Amino acid sequence: MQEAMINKAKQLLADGIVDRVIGWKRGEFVYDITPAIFETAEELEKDFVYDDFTAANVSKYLVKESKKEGKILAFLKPCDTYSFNQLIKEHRVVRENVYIVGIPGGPKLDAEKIKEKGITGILSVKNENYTLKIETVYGEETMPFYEAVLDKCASCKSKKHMIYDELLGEEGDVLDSNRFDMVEKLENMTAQERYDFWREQLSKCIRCNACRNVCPACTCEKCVFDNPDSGIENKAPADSFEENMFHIIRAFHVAGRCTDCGECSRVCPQNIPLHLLNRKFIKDINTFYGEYQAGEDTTSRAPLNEYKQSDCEANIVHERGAE
Amino acid sequence: MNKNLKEQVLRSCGVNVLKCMRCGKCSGTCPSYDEMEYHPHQFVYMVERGDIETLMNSKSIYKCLTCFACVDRCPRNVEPAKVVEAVRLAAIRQQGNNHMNPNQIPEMLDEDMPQQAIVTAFRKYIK
Amino acid sequence: MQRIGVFVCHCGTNIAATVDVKAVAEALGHEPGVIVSQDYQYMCSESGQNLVKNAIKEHNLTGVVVCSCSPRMHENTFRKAAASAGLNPYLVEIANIREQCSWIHKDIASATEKAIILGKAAVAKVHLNAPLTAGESPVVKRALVIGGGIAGIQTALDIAEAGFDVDIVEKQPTIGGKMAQIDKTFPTLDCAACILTPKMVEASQNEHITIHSYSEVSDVKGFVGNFTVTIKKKARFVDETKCTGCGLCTEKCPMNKVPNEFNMGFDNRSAVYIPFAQAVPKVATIDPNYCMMLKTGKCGVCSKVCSVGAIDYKQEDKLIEQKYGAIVVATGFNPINLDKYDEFAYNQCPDVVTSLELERLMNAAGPNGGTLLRPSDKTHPHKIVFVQCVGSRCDDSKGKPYCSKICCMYTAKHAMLIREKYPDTEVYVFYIDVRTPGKNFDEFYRRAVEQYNVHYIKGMVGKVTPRSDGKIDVQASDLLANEQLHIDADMVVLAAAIEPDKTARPLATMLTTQMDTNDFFTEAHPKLRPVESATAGIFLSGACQGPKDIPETVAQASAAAAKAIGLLVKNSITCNPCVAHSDELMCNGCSSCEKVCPYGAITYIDKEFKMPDRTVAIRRVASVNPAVCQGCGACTVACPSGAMDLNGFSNSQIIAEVDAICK
Amino acid sequence: MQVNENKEFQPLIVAFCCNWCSYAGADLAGTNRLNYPDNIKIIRVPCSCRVNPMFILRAFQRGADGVILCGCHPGDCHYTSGNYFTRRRMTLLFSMLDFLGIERDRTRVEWVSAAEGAKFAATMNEFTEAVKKLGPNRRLEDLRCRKQ
Amino acid sequence: METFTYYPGCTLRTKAKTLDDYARASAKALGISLEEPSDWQCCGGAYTTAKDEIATKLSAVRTLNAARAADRPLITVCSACHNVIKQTNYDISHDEEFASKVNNYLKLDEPYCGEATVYHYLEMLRDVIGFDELAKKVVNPLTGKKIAAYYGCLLLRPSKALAMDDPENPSIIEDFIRAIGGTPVIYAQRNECCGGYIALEDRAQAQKRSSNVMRSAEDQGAEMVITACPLCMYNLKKNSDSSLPVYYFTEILAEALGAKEDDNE
Repeated sequence: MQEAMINKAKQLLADGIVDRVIGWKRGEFVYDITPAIFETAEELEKDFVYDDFTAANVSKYLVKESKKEGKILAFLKPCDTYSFNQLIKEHRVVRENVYIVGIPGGPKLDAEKIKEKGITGILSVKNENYTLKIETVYGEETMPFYEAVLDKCASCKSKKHMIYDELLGEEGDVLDSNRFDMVEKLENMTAQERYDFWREQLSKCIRCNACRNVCPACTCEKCVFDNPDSGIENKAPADSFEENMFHIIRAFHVAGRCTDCGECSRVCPQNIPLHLLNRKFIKDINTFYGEYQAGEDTTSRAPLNEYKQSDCEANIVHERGAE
Repeated sequence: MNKNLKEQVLRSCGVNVLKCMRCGKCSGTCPSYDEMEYHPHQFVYMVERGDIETLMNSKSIYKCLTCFACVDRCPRNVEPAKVVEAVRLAAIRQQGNNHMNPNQIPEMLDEDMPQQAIVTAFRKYIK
Repeated sequence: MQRIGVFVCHCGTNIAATVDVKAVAEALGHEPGVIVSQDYQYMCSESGQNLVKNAIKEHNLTGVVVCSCSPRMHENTFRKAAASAGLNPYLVEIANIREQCSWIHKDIASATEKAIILGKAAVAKVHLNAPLTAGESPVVKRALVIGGGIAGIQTALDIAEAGFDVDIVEKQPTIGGKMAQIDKTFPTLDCAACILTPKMVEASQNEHITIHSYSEVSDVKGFVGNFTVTIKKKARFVDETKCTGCGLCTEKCPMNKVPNEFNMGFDNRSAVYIPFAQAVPKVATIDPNYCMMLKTGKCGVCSKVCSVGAIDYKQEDKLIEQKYGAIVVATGFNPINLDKYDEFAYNQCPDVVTSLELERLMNAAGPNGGTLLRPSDKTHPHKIVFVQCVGSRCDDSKGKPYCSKICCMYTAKHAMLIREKYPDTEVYVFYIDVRTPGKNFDEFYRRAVEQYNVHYIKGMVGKVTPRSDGKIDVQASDLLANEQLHIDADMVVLAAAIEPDKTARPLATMLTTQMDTNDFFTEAHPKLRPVESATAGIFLSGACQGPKDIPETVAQASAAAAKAIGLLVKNSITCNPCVAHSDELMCNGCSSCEKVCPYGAITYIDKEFKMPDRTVAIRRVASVNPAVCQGCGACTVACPSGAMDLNGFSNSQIIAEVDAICK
Repeated sequence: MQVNENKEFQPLIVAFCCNWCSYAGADLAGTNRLNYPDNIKIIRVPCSCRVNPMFILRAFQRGADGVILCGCHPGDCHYTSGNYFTRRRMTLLFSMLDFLGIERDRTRVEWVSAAEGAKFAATMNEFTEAVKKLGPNRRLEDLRCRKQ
Repeated sequence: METFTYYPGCTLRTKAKTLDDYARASAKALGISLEEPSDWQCCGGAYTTAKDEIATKLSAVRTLNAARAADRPLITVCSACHNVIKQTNYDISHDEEFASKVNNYLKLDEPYCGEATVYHYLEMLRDVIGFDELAKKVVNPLTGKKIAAYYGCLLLRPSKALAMDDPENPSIIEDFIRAIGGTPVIYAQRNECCGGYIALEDRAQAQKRSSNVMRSAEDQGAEMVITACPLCMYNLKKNSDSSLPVYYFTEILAEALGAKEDDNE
């Protein structure tokens, strides 16, 4: 796939259809893949990477990039296209300035999960019949492929691209995922258990802002938490309240807009399952107001920006389930 | 007034008798009006007042044809036929209060009478 | 540095009996920024107000907190007082220590404590109050009236009388509406045409009134004082300016079997037609559904006979755009379709008619020249049954839940007119209740019973069965006699419920006005603002707001006109300054705020921003029109970045109050 | 912190009331001298839709034990639709607080019209009782703000 | 060939054999296969509207469950059976309490909650085959015949549950009559009761009702009346003072399709 992508990018650059390419580059380690801009065929040849560790969603970068002069080529995985569509809906990207090539998505790998098996010094990985062959500085190791898959890919919602100018590879389908299982499990706990669970998780938060910075829905010109005038400016979680506050407000701000791309949890250095907060909102919205998938289209109203006279009352929260 | 009986009838028919605006359309449309001592609108009103026993003791409860004309034409969606049905059930459910005895049936029959009529009559008259 | 004055009112003993006002004044005097804190018997009295005014001047105050009754009571009083002392009126805050403290608590200690907290919250808020100036927005001195029935005509005449230009948009070829179809009017029995047609002529001749007949409103933009409306003038294939209304074309048109809607289909008209003799404008219209020339290109008779060359088969719909300061909605009503109620055999028997049809059958200009004849065989009916409440007062699943209001009276009128003209005709009226609240109304109904011997029967018709001998079997209940009746009638007249015109709902969407579930326009306040919609600059006239008879319609029409005139006489309108505003630097341009704004007050502009790196970026940002915004604040919560804030109730002000209360 | 063992727990409750219905309803409760606890402190907002979830969290942070939001009945909003948006926002916010294990009964939305003074008082009595039962807010407080 | 589950009901086995025979013959001619469940029971004759009456509705639920199991719509012909089964199906899908009580009684493998589709034979003609298609298959059109459709009460009401046609302005049988070449006669009493089961106890009342209906039809110039109900048939024929012929709609359908003779062999 990487080869095909490089060729496609080179061709589009050569034909003058695009001026720049957003792709990925390798960092210090083999699993350390970050988005990068390429302007020439040489740069592409040299640094462009697309492999099983390439999970980063480049949609958010297009908020800035698409406002620059010229056209940019973006390779979008199915999940990324949802994010991109949502950004179009919110007028955050200039659609005309982006040439989208849809590429097949994951499952992508989680280096942390490989390391958890005690495998270090990773040099390369290869998926052979769902067995992961890992070449390390200490020799070859193997592990079942699916045990190394990113959580967000394990509960993939769709293999279908919502938007593209051109497609590389086969188009997939929207999937029936099990993504709400964990939310449901938590819902079925007692309030005390839920409280304990989240205290344990959120107390790990170091407010590195990685979740906010990676989130394709968090594209505010200025975040309320960085704004002294907002009344809730908050740079570090000085108290358990602030840990809660940050994540509740963040989830609320993206409620109805979050496409469930899972990047927040992927990048969290403390491994807090932040996506569960977003999924809780998605699940509630689906139950209360009808199925809604942000990023599926560019025109429908976000659930919090519309209403029905027949909507349920807020006390539904008090009436259902176990306390 | 028998409060329990009223509640039982209201529960059984599932009708909100308070919706009635007393227009009398049910009685205007009822095909059995002339055969009845108490008429559909009276059923609704008397149930509202709790005067159920009077209705139970009246032959009117066996005169409703269950044609649902009052149900469909009631402007207030009150469904008087359901009230009649509930009062009739309250009556025949009482011990020994069957309206008809199976032994009476043969003499009522003629050879063309479809059994549908008998089955229905059984439903209506006997518990 | 803030210089805040606190004024604690005793309200006689209303406050002072349960709240230690001195202690409150004392405690609040220690709050940061507070430089004067006083208490007084009646702060709202003239001397109380003077106390406030003098303190403002003397201490050069930057903010005022009055601890008194509800702001709903005296906020304006103290704002005016502040303004007269040279302090911006929006720098005044009220702490409600009467309704929400002294009146509901008994314990002096805890009530005093609570009053102090409420006062502290007000002080905290006033610290952040900004001086606000109410904006102004110019008013276009022209009104639009949508609908040309009696409501629209009356409104237009009244507005024109005040010297303002006013346009009437009417979808039919003529103005006049339902009243033009009515024979006589209750309770005086004068002829509808005799009192309506002079008004129609007056409207057409008034130099301030422009009538757009055969036209529809297709788009509305803008806001109070400054609406831009697109009107579609439908092609009538006749040049209005040339046509003299001579009617020759209508006589010569070979396509003369078109059901005449003005006479409820009881007779025919031609494809080119003038709805009725007194039509305004008296101009022919070609019905494209029937005209042979338009359908097949063959005919052209009307064009040949027209001496002034007014016929124009090539005419097309025309859009005109016009600016208005005020809009009056007068879209009226229609009788409901009766398909659902065919137990009354309306679809089966031509002699079962609606009341509006009866109006035409009895009208001197109607199909029978005023002689009441059965539609089926043109014979004189000797027994007529009237059925009331057909489709009115129903459960939602069965019809309209409301009382149509006019039926009792027009039925009494019909019954009386028939008995007057044809004493040999028996008239029965089946009623549930007879509702006659109106001047001379019950007297009128009693006359029908006592003088004209109309048989009023309490009960309802259950089934109507037309028979081949021409009679109609009417089966009904007589609740007072406890009997089921069968009447051999010659005619049955159904008082069909009335409903708002079908065009009302799409219009309401264009106007961003509210409607109830029955599609009647909702007034701004059911008692105190009955002719205004909740949307500023849009007024309601006639049956579009609820069932109404003619006198009520005319009264409301004039009231709506008065409200519209009240707006048009102003050169500009003062806007509520407590409106939303967007911080362009923070705005993402995401459109969330626009989606939740009930007034369409938010638009987006592309704006250039100088970036830190000296480049210029063009960003889409929200812009609030302060003349349209009503200040609800829905947008402030929809905005994820907090760019949107609300004057007078800003994020920081509310948070300051929360903090003060929770401290 | 000093706790007076003999004194019943007195919760602090913030009530956000829309100017047109609920605030007027509170005034009516006052006019009719209908008692409700002084634990309730009302903040006036133009419309229930002005209430940002942020304000509610802020109140809890600063030591409120309960927050109640009152607005016009659905369909009666002075601004047409504000309370419909409120309803969705608060449903989701309360559901999220519940998901995080915060006691459900600390938050509530009630529709109170300008004519419902009695309902306002009854609601406030009831809500105060419910919050009293829960005791002080410990799960969503900022320890630094705790009263000494 | 489309297959449906077919519920004849007990009267069609005895007094109303012709209604059944012609329904089957016509279905065959129309290329429809009717499959009868092996163990159907009587529908109960009349639907009891009382909410606290469960036992009398169970047999209808069994029939509906059989149709669900076969995964085919259920066709009924007799108006009474149709009424009972459709009302049961409506209530079980709209009244949770009723549904749970019924399912507690029946202990089916999978609770029945109104999943089956119920068609009256006429609805099948209208909605599955289509009257236009039916018209094409007519070989002996009843041209010029003035036919009065008698709906009675059970086919139309309660309209909320039956949802077959407009209860005051029905057209399904009239359209059917047009499809087979006849001329429908509209008369006001077409949706009024014939007297129904009252014939058993109070023949005089049944006579009054039926005569009313027949007179109204006669009055509007009908040459024959058609019905879908054996009890209506009985009352209109036996208890009215009219001599107007009454037929089952299936009989004239079979005649129009030329299926009448074949079947009677």
